[in-house]
Amino acid sequence: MVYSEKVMDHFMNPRNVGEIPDADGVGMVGNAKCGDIMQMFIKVSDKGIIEDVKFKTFGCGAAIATSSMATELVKGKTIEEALKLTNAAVVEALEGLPPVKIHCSVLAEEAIKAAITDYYKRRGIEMNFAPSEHSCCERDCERRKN
Amino acid sequence: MVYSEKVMDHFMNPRNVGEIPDADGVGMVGNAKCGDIMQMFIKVSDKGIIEDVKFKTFGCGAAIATSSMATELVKGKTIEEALKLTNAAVVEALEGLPPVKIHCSVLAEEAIKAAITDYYKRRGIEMNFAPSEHSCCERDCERRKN
Amino acid sequence: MQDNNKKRIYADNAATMPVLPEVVEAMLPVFYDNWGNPSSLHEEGQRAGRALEAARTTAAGVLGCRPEELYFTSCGTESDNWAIKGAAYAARNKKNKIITSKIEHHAVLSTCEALEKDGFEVKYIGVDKGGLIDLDELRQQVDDKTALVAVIMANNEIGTIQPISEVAEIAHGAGALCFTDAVQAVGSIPVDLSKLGVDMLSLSGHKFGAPKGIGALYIKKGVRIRNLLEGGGHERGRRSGTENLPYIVGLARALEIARERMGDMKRVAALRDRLIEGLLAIPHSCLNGHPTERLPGNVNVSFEYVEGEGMVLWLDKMGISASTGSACSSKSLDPSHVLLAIGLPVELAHGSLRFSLSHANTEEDIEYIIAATREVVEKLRKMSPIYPGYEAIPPIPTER
Amino acid sequence: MQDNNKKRIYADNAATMPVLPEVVEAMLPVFYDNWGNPSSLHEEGQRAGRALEAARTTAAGVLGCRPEELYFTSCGTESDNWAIKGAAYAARNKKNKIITSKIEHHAVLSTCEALEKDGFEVKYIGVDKGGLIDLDELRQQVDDKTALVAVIMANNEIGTIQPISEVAEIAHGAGALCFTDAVQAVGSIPVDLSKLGVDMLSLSGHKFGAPKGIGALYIKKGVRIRNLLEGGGHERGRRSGTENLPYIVGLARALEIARERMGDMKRVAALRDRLIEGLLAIPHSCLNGHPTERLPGNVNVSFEYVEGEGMVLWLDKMGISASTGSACSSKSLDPSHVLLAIGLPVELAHGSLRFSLSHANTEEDIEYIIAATREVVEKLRKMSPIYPGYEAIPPIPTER
Ligand SMILES: Cc1ncc(COP(=O)(O)O)c(C=O)c1O
Ligand SMILES: Cc1ncc(COP(=O)(O)O)c(C=O)c1O
Repeated sequence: MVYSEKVMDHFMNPRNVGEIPDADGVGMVGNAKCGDIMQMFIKVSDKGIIEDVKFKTFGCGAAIATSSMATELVKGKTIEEALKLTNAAVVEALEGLPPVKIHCSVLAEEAIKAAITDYYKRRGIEMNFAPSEHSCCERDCERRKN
Repeated sequence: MVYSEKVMDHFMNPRNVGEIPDADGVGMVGNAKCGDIMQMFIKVSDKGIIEDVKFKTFGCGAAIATSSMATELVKGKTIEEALKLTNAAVVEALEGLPPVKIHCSVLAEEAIKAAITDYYKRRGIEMNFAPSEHSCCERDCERRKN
Repeated sequence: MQDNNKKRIYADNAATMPVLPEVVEAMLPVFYDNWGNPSSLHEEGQRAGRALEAARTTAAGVLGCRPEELYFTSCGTESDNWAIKGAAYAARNKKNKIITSKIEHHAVLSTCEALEKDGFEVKYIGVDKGGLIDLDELRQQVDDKTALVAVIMANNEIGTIQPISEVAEIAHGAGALCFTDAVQAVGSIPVDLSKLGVDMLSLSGHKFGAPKGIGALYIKKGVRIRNLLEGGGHERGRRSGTENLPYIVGLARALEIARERMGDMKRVAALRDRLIEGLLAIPHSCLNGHPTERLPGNVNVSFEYVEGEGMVLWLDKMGISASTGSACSSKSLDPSHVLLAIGLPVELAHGSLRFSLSHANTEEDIEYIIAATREVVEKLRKMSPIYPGYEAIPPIPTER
Repeated sequence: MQDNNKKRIYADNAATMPVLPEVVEAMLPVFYDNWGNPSSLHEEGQRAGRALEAARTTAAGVLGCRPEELYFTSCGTESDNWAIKGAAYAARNKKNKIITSKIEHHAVLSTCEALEKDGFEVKYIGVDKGGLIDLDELRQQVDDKTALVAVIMANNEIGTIQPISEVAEIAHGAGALCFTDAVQAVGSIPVDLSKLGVDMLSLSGHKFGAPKGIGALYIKKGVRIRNLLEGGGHERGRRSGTENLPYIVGLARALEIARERMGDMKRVAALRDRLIEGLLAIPHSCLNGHPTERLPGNVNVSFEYVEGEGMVLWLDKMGISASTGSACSSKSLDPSHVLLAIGLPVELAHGSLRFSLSHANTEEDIEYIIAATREVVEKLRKMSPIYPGYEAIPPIPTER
């Protein structure tokens, strides 16, 4: 398993780490059992533009790198644009991910959507863009320990 | 499989090779199918002493070395003493043989006995000291080819 | 601290150990001058054959068995597969049950799973918090249907050392064979086959300074198992394949060196204890594995609120090579079955970090590892959404 | 002539080839500097992982397959066992029949015999006088119960090269897989997997200048066979065991060199033909194997009234390394099954002598071998009780 330089950069120097205390939307996906939890904070302007976004992630290198890249990809975008973010776009922007790590990009997409869901909810609109529970058990893997 | 120096010496410089045209006894054991044939010629004095012995052998290094050693061990001995020759004595005199080659020493013992059988026969005495047919098929072996 | 990339600190010897220069030196003349096929009748072959048997005798001498009881294989995995499948299929029709532990290496576990698919019954015996096998459960399980009891001598992740002689006694009491995967043990702790009591034992060269790609299986005289590799009848008809003489010579040399250096393992154990002490001073951490029945080089600690792969990658950047039982490690996405078997919650299993030391590590290495790990844990916790809040990490404990 | 021990002439390259100095040079830095475990996350591991995949890509390039289709193993024997058992057990319950030839290497034959004991039906297809497989018999035998057709590409004893593409077509026509043991072929003749048509192919490094103890199995994309070595999931989950990187790098290098030197094989074939000519001038001799469909380095001649081991030992004393298919060779006491399969009488099988040449042999070597063999055959015939009488050996034929 080899991470691209881009992944390593976003892992070592993650963009937009932290919290937004007065966030307009907060989403959290994954769980500690699976080994990945991502929390996203968004600050949305009156015009529906994501002015600020921050994340906190518990997880592997890819989890941190995809979180970081996802925040970069939605920052300054409208909510509508942000909703179009796909995990594939995150993977592409990171110049690839090892197959076993693709699920991290899915999680990043879901985290963004969970934050937007929360943003709508606070505004009284009920929408759910992200599956409620990300199941780590569906992942297929080869084992390898030495 | 490693031959002892003694075996190699008797293979490279076999003693008593050849035929005795006016032999008093000639014996031949083994067969080409098995890959070993030994022929023994003995010249016996009036006192029953093996004055000369010669052999011809078709066979592997051990076959030639055991033939050579067997001739050495019986030369100058009485017929009775020669009949006491065992394959173990041949092996010992050669300072050992690889396990898969022990059958060669058996053949050498049988060849001597076949010559003596012939000697008795010529003198009108019916005796058979050697099994009539040496069977190569009974041999147990590990295969190994590369 | 981050750019200290000049001198790296290798602390992943359980994954593989650097090939010892002495071993390379022992192998080089074999590559150049003794490349014959030991089966050949001619000089080149016979010379190779003599070197092969000399190496076997040396290795057997270190291990306390007879040369004829030692079979060279291509790795620990092959030895494990051979021992288990060999014993299982040899007993088939008569005995149908295999007993092993929950903390075996995958070379054993996956083999047992394959046997289950093929109709064998496999029982996986549990372990306690420290990783020691439940001998009572073993006693209950072993019966006259049991062909084999296979228990790892020293665990690769948590370093727990099992009471293998007792395991062997229990197995033999029920007429079963006993096999131990000693891949992590050989070279690190004394292993004396003349006293151990097992019927089979596997080892792998690259865990003690020989290259990857050479192993051995000890099979006690008289024990019959089925062949795994059929062919030209090498290794006395039991393991075919032209012999890898350079590595066999290297394996024998590495075993000798390990024996010579066995005394040095006390020093390694002291480094281990100091490292454990330093790491446990980090809040929200715990030691995985046994406090005393432990390989001299093994340190395995879990840190709450952080995930293992991230720690390993950061430590790597800081010049330290370590490993983790996290789901995210390498090709795996399940957290370590060993950490789960000792009762560690999944979250903590994801946050495990393994350092495995060798004679090459120094006290300075250890202090640097402690300081770097503190920094990394702190860095990652700060970005962890589940970290309850910033808690000052106390100063590094002073050395005893 | 006997004491010409200074410079030895090695003519047993089919048994094993000397490790090429270029290969040792390619491996040395791996031993010293790239000893990491390719599965490890850290720098040492990742560097090893990159070298592993680079070597795989190189090797696949030479063989004409994709890197993902190439699996490294510990030897030709392992590859053969894996391919055959793997295909057989994967098809079990559905297909129960294996077809192979009568002139396979023991790594294939013994594996098939083991499968027979386990309930599989195995058919051994005959060959003609030259050693070419009877394609009609194959066509008759192959049916919808056939899981696998396994035919050796080039025979190790008599060097006969089979029409493998045709064999593959016949196998595929009946929905069977086709495997070829190319251990003697790879490195000696061009092997292009993109055109060959087989589903699996085995090779072994030590037959073309890499060390003993490294092999590979090509498994065509999409072909599913059962694992032989279970464990940590190396080689994309199909062949576990920590990767032997130095030898893998050596194997890739040796393949490259073999490709570069493929043109030189014409010269080797000319040496072979000259040697055959010289040996056949000795009365009561015959060539074993095919006159044209033959490995460029293979010479196999039988001499009546003498036995092979004696010849090999004498030639060895004279500085020449050769081998024999005689019963007395090495550990075996059966004469070669290959020589019997081509219809050679047992007596002549015992009197066979194999020389296997490489690029390292010279014309002088050949002339010396011819002269020495004449001397040895004469010496041994003189003490042979079945030699009909002394017949003057004619002078060595002059070179064409
Ligand atoms: C045709 C053939 N197949 C298989 C093998 C076995 O290869 P290895 O010695 O690498 O196990 C050999 C050589 O020994 C061979 O010549
Ligand atoms: C306990 C244990 N068993 C077996 C193995 C497998 O050994 P190898 O890598 O030589 O196949 C390993 C290491 O990988 C191990 O640690």
